[in-house]
Amino acid sequence: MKYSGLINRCVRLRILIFAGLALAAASLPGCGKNSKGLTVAGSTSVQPVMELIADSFRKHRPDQIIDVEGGGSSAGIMAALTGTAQLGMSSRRLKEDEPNEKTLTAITIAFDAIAVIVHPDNPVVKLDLEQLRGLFSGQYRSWKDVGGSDRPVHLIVREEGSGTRSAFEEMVMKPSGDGGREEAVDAYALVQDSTGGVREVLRGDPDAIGFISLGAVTAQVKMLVIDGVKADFETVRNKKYRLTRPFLLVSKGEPTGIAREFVDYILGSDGAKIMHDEGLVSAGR
Amino acid sequence: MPVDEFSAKTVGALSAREERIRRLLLVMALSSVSILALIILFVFREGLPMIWKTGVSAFLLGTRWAPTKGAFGIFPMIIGTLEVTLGALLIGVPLSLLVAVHLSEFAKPLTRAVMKPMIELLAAIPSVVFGFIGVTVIVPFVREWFGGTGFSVLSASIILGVMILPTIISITFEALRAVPASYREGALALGATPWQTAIRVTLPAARSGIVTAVILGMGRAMGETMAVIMVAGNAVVIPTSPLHPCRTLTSNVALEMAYASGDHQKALFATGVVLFVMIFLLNLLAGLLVKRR
Amino acid sequence: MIDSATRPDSVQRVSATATVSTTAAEASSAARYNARYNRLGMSIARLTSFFVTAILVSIVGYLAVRGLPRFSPGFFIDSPINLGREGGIFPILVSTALLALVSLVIAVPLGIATAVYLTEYTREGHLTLVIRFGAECLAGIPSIIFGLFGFMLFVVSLGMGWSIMSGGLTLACMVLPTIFRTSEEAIKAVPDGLRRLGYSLGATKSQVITRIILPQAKNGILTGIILALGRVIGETACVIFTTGISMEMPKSLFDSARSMSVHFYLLAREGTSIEMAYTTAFALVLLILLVNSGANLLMQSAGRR
Amino acid sequence: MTDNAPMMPILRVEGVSFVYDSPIGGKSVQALNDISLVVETGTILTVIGPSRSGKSTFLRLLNRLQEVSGGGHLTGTILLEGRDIYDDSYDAYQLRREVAFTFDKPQALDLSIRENILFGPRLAGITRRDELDGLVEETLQAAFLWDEVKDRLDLNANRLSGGQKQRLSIARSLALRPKLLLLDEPCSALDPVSTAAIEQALIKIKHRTTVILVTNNTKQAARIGDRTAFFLMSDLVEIGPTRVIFTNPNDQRTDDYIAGRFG
Repeated sequence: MKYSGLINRCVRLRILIFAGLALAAASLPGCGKNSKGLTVAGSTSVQPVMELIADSFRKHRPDQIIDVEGGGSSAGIMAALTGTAQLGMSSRRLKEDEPNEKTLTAITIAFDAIAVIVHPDNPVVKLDLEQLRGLFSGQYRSWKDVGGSDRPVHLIVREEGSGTRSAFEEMVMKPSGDGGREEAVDAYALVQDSTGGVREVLRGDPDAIGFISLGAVTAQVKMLVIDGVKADFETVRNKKYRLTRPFLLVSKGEPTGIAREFVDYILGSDGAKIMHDEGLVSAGR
Repeated sequence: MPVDEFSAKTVGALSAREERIRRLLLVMALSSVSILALIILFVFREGLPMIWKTGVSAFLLGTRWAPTKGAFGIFPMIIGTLEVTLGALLIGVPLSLLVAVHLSEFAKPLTRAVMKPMIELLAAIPSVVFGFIGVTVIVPFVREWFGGTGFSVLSASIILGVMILPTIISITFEALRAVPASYREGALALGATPWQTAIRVTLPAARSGIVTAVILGMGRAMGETMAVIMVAGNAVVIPTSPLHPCRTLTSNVALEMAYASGDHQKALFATGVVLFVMIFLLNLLAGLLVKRR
Repeated sequence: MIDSATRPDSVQRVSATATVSTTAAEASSAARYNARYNRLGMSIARLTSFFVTAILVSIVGYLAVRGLPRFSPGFFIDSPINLGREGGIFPILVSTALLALVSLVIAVPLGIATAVYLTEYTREGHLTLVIRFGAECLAGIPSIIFGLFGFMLFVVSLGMGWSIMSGGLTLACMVLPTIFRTSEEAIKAVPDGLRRLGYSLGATKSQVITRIILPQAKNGILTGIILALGRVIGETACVIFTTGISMEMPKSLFDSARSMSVHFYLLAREGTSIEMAYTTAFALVLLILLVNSGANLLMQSAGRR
Repeated sequence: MTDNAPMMPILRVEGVSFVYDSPIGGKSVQALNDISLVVETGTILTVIGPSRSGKSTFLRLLNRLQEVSGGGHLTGTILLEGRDIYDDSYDAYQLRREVAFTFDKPQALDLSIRENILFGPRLAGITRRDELDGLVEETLQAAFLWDEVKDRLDLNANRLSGGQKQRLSIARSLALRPKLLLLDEPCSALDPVSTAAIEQALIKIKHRTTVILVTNNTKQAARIGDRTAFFLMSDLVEIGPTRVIFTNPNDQRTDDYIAGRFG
């Protein structure tokens, strides 16, 4: 009976799977990932460059398995806390309300400049911090107010909590000097959840303005000069370009073994070179 | 002596096997039901305390959403979700009904055999692809023809409207096919034209199936995440015109979950709770409408 | 000529107080109006069907136009190079298949077993109503919530880390309600007469289920499984949180991996390479086309023995 | 009303009453009260009576099929060759092979004609090819269906006409080699030609398989019933040789029913 045989096997199959499922769930709490190789997880801004460094590190140490995961800074920090990953990537300083951030050690591996970008056809070339704050707080509604043509301003920002956005808010939306209250980003600003998303919107909308990692700037968008300083490797290294934020690696206690070796590799000349190509300034020598 | 479906005992080896199979099915049923319960509990355990902490009305009716600065108001997103879902239905339902009626009542068997699988394929295209086509095609189109940034309730409605077409079409099609031929013959016998028959007789007869189809389509539209994020603009404002950007409850969760921690993450779960309740009410509505037949 | 007995609606609307009998002229103008109205209606419906099908063809066509330049058989065999800007997607293809396999191997038996138990072994009661209702609500929950559930449970607390197993288990939880509900509808559709016929031939309850009910409900159950497979293959948010994004070839179910939809999402959204994104999307749609038509053939052949 | 017949009875029913489980809160329904009768081996007992007289419920109790369609409470005993079929030690599934049942609506499994017939025997564990093929031919011959289908045995059974399907279900039941065959109004949906064929089949098989036929067609009972039982509103009014029941019954109500004065 061909079809009934199939179905009977299905009953036996179920017993097999159920046993497998129970076995898998029971036997696993212990071993987890760290028993074989190194897992680095976290911020999607840090992940691309970390992937490239891991690629070259794998050539250097083929016997080691390096697994680079995304999921965002919070997921990375939690993974480091729970040991799911030895190294967590974050593109923002640890926040006070993060649980026991005392037990996490943070290692700055690079500085990433935040470039303010507009559509290539936009006549505006430079802005100072005050104008930038005016634009993003919704005070200036038209490009005319900052020396551009009489076109409405379309703001593009990253989502709440993202490293790029919190760094931008700290350095731009807070009036420097008199320590005034941080102005809120205009509610009508469009929100995109990734560097590519911001750039994709800007590529298509001549009236848009946004901010992304320096490394992510491509020919399709134009980078503005901020406070008279053009963002590049030099101005970031000598801190003249002030819109920068650190890329951090966090781990529970000092990284050891393969994790230590990988961190040294990142801070070393090989890591620095790869970071330089990606528009980052290494925090190493 | 009770004579009942469950009292029919077999004897010897056969009964042992029957009992083993029954117990295995029971264990599997319990495990899958417990998984369902586990997920619901997980969402409520994470999300509910946050709603009490910010106060139900403050959370549901608050208009300022700045989680990193302690402001948790999701009213704009509730409105966003409702507007986008309504927009999707306004586009999706009429088209679906027309297509379903055509396929089930007027189409020649050949066209039906070709079109139906192609429409079902529409259901299999991942939402990310829809989202991406939305950004590259629909958004510029809306920007040129209607103005604004293009990222708007309208773009989201168009994309979702297309995405829910296959769901509503196939379920409505099945409902229409289930209407006995005698209904149609009765109407035709009274001199009704094929179009009148379809609209005045067959459609009303399949009403409960159509309601289920629309409700399932609505559920799909409300639950959609990726495609909406890419085209809706995600600004936390109450959209007063279809050209304004908006953020739906699901996009809010997906957008910020990666970087949320502490209260922010719990607030996103609270958004999940609100979504669960809205879908719960939706299904309740569907249940009532269908039974009322 | 329509005789006066069948008063077309249009005439009623024209004069509500008109007597029952209509003049010949009045009736014939109504007939012409109806005929035109009918042709108009049917052509609108036909036009819409072609329009909707055209939408599909244009989507697949758009993907093909943008995706074909970089599309070569090698695309399916080689591994990605330089973050996926070049090379093929073989490891990603394998990961997607493994992910779908793990999730369906867990969700299908569980879903069908639950459907069978609730329809055959329990009487319709409050408990079955609550379970069915819970499943329907869960089917509407956005996948990101499942993503985080999977991350917290499988990745972190069960220590499986980012792996195909965590992703598979999470996706299984996500599609379980769909498979359960579609299987239940299919089993309920089997007429009771067939069950009694089975019992009258000496079959035990489990034999009635495996030899009469399941074969009869096979098409409905298969549709549920295809829907679930479509959703698993198309999932991104939830997979990123549980299976990760590593492009390496997974050596075991506990290695992290990247599915095709996630690959498309990252290439397109991060702007790593738009062309490769389209190529991946085109390959994905081809894969789904294959799966769907394969399943349809299976259902057709199973339908008419 | 008990009945004492000389031959060794295959079935003895003593004081059987049956009450349907009432739906939550509803009134419980007395389907049968205090039925006692005996069925001789190798005969056809026809059971007549108006609808809702409990005759179908009675039939379903004889091979415990009533459990499948609805719960209830049974008192009294039913002995098949001396053994109480509701005793815990009795295997209900084995009972249904010894006491076969065909339904009023012609029904077929979504399988070929051959597989329909072999469904029961395969469950019973018969695997030898020749034995199975023998069963197919023998039962189809007995049901007068062999000539019509002998060269299309692999056709899907649902393609058959109503009359053919009903004869197929008789063949399917006979394939279990039952001691007793129960038929619940088998010809209610059939044309006279198919009805005649089925009646012929029952007469031919009765010496090997005792038959209990529930029918609302009194003429059919008169034609083929060796003995006839008359049920009215859950009581067994009268049972006896068909000739006696149809010419001068003891009870006036039987006469009224047969004459068609009330239905």
